[in-house]
Amino acid sequence: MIDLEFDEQQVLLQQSARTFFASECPLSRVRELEHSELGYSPDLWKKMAALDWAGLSLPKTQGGAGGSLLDLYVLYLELGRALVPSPHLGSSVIAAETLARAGSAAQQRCLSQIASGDLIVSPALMEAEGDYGAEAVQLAAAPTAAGGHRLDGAKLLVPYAHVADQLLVLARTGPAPDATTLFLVEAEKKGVDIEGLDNTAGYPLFAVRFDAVELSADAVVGAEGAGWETLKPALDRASVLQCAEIVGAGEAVLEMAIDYAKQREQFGQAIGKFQAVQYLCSDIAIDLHLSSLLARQAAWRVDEGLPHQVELALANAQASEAAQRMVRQAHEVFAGHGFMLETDLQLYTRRAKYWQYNLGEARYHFEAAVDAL
Amino acid sequence: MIDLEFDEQQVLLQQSARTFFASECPLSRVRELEHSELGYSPDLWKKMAALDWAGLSLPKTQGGAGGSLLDLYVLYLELGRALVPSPHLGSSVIAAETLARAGSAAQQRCLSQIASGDLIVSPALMEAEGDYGAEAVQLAAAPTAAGGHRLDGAKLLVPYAHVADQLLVLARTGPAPDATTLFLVEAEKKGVDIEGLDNTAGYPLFAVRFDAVELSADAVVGAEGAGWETLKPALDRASVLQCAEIVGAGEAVLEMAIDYAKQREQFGQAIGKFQAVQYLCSDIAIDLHLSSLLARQAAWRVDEGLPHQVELALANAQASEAAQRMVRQAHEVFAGHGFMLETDLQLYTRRAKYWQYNLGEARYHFEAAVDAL
Amino acid sequence: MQIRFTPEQESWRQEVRDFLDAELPPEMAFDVEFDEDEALWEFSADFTRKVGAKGWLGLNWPTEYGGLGRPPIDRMIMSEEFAHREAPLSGSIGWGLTAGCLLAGGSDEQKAHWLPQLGRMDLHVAEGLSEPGAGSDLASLKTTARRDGDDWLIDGQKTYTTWGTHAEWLLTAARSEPNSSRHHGITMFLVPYDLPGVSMSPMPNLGGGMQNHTFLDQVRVPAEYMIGEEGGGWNMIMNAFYGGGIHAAHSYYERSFREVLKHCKQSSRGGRPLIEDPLVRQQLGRLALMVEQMRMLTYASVSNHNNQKAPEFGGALGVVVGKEMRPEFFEICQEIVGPLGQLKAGHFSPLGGQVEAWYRHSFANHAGGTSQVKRMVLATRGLGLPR
Amino acid sequence: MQIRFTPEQESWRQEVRDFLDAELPPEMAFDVEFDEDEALWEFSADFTRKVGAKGWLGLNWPTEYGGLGRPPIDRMIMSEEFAHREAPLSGSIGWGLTAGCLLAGGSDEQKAHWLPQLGRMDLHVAEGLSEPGAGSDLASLKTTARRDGDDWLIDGQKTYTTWGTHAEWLLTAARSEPNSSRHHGITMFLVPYDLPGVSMSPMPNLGGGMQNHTFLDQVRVPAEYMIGEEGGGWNMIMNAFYGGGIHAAHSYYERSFREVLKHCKQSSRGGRPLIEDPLVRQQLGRLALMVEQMRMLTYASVSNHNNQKAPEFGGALGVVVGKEMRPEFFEICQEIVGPLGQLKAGHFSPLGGQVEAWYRHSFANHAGGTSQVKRMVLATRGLGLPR
Repeated sequence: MIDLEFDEQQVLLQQSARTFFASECPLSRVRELEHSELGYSPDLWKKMAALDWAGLSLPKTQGGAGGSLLDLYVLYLELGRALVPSPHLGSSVIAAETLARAGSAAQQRCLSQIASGDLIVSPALMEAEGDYGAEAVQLAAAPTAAGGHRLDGAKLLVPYAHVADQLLVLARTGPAPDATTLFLVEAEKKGVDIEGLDNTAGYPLFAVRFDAVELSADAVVGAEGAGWETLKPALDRASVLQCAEIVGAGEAVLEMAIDYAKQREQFGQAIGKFQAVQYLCSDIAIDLHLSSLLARQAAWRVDEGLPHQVELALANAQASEAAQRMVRQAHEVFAGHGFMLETDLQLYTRRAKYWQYNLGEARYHFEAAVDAL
Repeated sequence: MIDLEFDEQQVLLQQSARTFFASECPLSRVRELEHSELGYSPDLWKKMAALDWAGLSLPKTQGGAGGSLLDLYVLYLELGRALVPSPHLGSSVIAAETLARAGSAAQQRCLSQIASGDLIVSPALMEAEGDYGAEAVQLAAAPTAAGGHRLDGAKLLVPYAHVADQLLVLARTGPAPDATTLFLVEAEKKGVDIEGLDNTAGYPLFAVRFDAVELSADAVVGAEGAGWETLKPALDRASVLQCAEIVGAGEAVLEMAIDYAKQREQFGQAIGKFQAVQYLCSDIAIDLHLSSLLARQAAWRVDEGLPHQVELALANAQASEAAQRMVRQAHEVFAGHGFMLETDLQLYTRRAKYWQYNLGEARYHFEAAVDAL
Repeated sequence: MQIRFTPEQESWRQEVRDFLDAELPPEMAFDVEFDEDEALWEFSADFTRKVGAKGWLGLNWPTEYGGLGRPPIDRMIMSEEFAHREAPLSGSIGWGLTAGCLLAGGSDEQKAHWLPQLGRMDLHVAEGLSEPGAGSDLASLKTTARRDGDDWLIDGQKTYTTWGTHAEWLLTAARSEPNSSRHHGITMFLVPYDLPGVSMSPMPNLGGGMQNHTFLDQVRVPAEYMIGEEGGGWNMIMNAFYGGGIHAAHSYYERSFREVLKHCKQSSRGGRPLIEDPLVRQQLGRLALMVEQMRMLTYASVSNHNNQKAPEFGGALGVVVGKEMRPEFFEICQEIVGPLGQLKAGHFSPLGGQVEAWYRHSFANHAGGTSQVKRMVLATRGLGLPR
Repeated sequence: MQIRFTPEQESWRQEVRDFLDAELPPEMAFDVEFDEDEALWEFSADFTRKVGAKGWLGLNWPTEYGGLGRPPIDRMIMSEEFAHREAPLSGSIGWGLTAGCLLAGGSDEQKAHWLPQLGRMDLHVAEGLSEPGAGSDLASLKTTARRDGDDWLIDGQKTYTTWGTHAEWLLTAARSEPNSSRHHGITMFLVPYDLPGVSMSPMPNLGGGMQNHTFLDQVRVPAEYMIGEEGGGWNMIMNAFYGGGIHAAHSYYERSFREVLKHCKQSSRGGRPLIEDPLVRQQLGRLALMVEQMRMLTYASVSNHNNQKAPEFGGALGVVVGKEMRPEFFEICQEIVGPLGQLKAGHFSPLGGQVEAWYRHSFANHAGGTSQVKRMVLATRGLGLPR
């Protein structure tokens, strides 16, 4: 059976998410939040949690809703369409799913609080060289006499570090390329220092410095020396959701471009009648549709426990490039008008730059696909 | 002074070449020659030589006309436009110029015969891995007791080997990446075996096998161990002429595409009125104009003895890619009609595939440019 | 959401594979569109008749017309397997396009008469739609059909007639209503090649195949050779093109991709396996992406059919992607293989010269209309932009 | 054929460099189009007046109007050097566009009156051509100018007014002939901002700069502020756009390329200098190619001017290349630098945040008409395809 449609419950979830965000987080609110102190709305986040979305994919035993990746997928379509800023991807997906699968009983105690929106855990992965993957990790975790570790170094592009209660930190514990270990670190701990990073998207991203941060032995998540492997399943899942967010935003961008092309007149006719503009709009439609097809396939394969490395990597490569191409073509449709901050298009354009690189750019994923072939 | 125009003599040379090839080598003749036994016309070649073109860039003291690279450039524009098959690039440029600069007095004796069109020397550079450059040379030249060398191996894509009197062979004489030596080898020599290579362009290309071919010490051209360096100046010059050939052909392709777009009607109007077709034609014009500008600059810098590695490499990268893009866009203009062998466009399309790779494809030249930056 | 084959579908796939194992020696795999070798052609016709004898040419047709009444996904599975083996299935203008026209607009009698013969490939049909002045704009065709007693007199010129030299029938679109224009007044005929007034001149193509100009000089065609209704030609053609079986275009690319990948694993350049070259890896990744894009476009068609949903984007998006991908895909194959990729089959040719052939074939991406025209359909019908 | 600067030109280049060494501290280099810092703006205006005081704003103008009468290549050399230093030259709507209009169609009196002031940047002029409904299709502008006694009454709305908040004059195109359409009946004015009826609302842009809506509500403008002839506006604008000085667009790209190249030589990734990454090398090669393409397009303009040849391809080819290259060029810069390229200036930002700024600025490639419109000009005027 080949059926690429969402099931009834997913359709309902998508509809209710669209309705919810349309009223709770219209683009005017997105604009306000970008310039607000926190960069997101704790209030909205709590409401999302109340709808079970903060723990959507966590086991019911951990306070979650036991949803599938495809369930999350439809939620992310709407998060993307509405450009909702929230700590969901880092906290509810990467961190929570990793802890649910590999955390100690003590570490898992925070899961119900994540699901209720009361606690935020931010993953800290990237560093100064800007590369994605275990090999790029240089933050040192040296063994201490007390049987724990001491962290020294810095993590970059850490989302929502300013409101995180805990940080999920990938650190180097050996010279082999993949000798990394994952740690759960209280954000308030002595030696942890946070600094905002202004960025294209206006997204809450931070540098987190670790200056001789002492960790006890129970801070290790999963097996020591297997940090990347411990994280990998959740990162894979999160990367598919990153695709979904791009697809949802792409739908909004395509609709905007078509509306503008129908309405804007130049040379005595709607510009949408010009073949050049028709090409621009159809370029967006093509990228959008292909991104959607590939990402849905990847989500489904992950849910089914089928082999998925190739399909997942290709879905990411497609979406990462599409994120840029779609907004570029839309700007060609809008021309000078799209360059004005008053036009909503630019909100998508700036966010797309973050998405393009988040959880691996196209180059990384093409490599990963060929590795798995 | 910035002046990108050819001088008066070059304009005259170009005009006479265009007139000459239009009458002596129209496209109908090009079609015949492709399927003739030799793949070119010795008669036409003799006539070209009689016009001083076979020795155009050789010193007057060697029977040449003492022309500059820009003089050759305008000739190659017309060779490209008319798709003239001839051994000129291999024999009159790569081989003759190398011998004129680095050959022994004995080796230089053949130059006047090259200039008169009575003798053909073919360079044998490429091998089974298909890479351009000294590093890819594996054909072994082992020292013999007699103080000479013995060649064992094969060269591929050797142009006009079937009518060559001599072969200019780049062979490996040491393990270091660039430890190659250049040899002048009689084509009739025992152990030299030639085999035709059917190819997209229908161009006379050959495999030349060397089976224990014994060479005396005087077969070495230039310094032993410095084969690539000995060849390099002539290869550089030839690569600019390869650009010129692409530009000349591109002019013809653009004219064809514009004519067809004006004349062909679909949906009640000339297809050239559709913006999509206007884009295709303007794509060709852009590639053509940029290729022309960059190649002219490179030719002039070589003539002036100015540093030119970056400019030359970029001109080649541009032309190599343009060769493919221009014919692809033209085929989109011609649609099904262009796929028929009866349409002249395909003659250019097939030759463009040879040109794209000849003397280094874009990847090679981008590398070379960055090396020199 | 699921992408899964049922046990019945998997056993059908196995049945197809078993058939191919038995009937198609690997050395007889070839691209039937671009090979004019007579012996190969004979093999291909025999092979196709064997497929027909199994009922598989009309796999999706209703059983009353000699079909097997199977769902589109079975046709797609068969198409995947045939493409993976490069099975030389010839005569698709008959069992594909002509049958599609009949199924779209033929009377019961016409279907009962023609379809069983087409399904066995008893009839070999060539395409007579395009004209020198009517390519992407097929509706501008000028060939006329004029009633004369019980017969029709057909007059005009057709072009690009693929397989004309092997065919016995010409599927002909002609303007049967005088002074009609565009989509109106077009009627379809099957014109026997041996009627007086039919002649051809050959047009070999860049791919290595043979197409033809076909001239119809006042050809007297009996009324029984009209198919569909008088004046109903345009609808038949459109529905035959757009409503035909689901073809596994992705498998065509997948086969090439696997060959190139194998080459990269087996060959080295500069002392390093080609597969370890970082640039080659990116290019392989791009090829793999294109295969996956095509696969998912095919699967979307199957899914839409299963869910009785109209195709997205006016049905034009996949066509545009396919047409625009083809040159790019095979150009990347050549870039990976390098300069020797310009060599035709021979001792020194990488992949046995396949890359060279694919390159030439890749210029054949205009049948059924150019990508430029399909982009217009996508933008207007698919996205609702003004015409 | 030659590409060579004369000793006089080289010494002129040195003179420009010496001036920049003296007047432009490296830390004051910035993109004046996209920075709204007041202190920087003041610096830029002072700096520009110093350039004006040397006569260099009117470098190519006839000497009788305060110009230096120098050839276009001298302007290009100056432009190369200014771009290499990212010199913040402001007010180009005045000494560039307005002066261009005057030189193209102003009377001797008008030239004598306005040009010397513009050349010293005594007047700060903003652009009032585009309207909400008239962008690429400038000829559809609707702002009207109606004679009323000795004055004109101007009424309408202008948009995208760059530098409006700093300007004292608005270069205004208005339809002075009632019921005229397209290219006819357009007249140019310099409208003082302090006249009653002139107002603005700000429009910040993605690049970080400030543009404006400008409203002209029955503004009474004295006849002396009309420039050129009544109804001669369109010709002036076109000739000002196309016949302006030769600008060294390549140096803008070259400066960025050099910064990225330096970064690649100084930074490492995965224990290897970035410059040794094979993919990065290909991308650097592509950037270098684009710089060279732009350079040669500029030089071709100079060459055509020297040889009194009309620009090739209707003058549109270089414009199209420039507009289409800009997004691609800066996207590649970002790909080279990687994820940290999204960071604005700060401790962790590669290249001090420049890559991030270039990215946003790269969406500003529509001024003077979109590439889509310039492609039409290229195809019809440049290649002779039908309109």
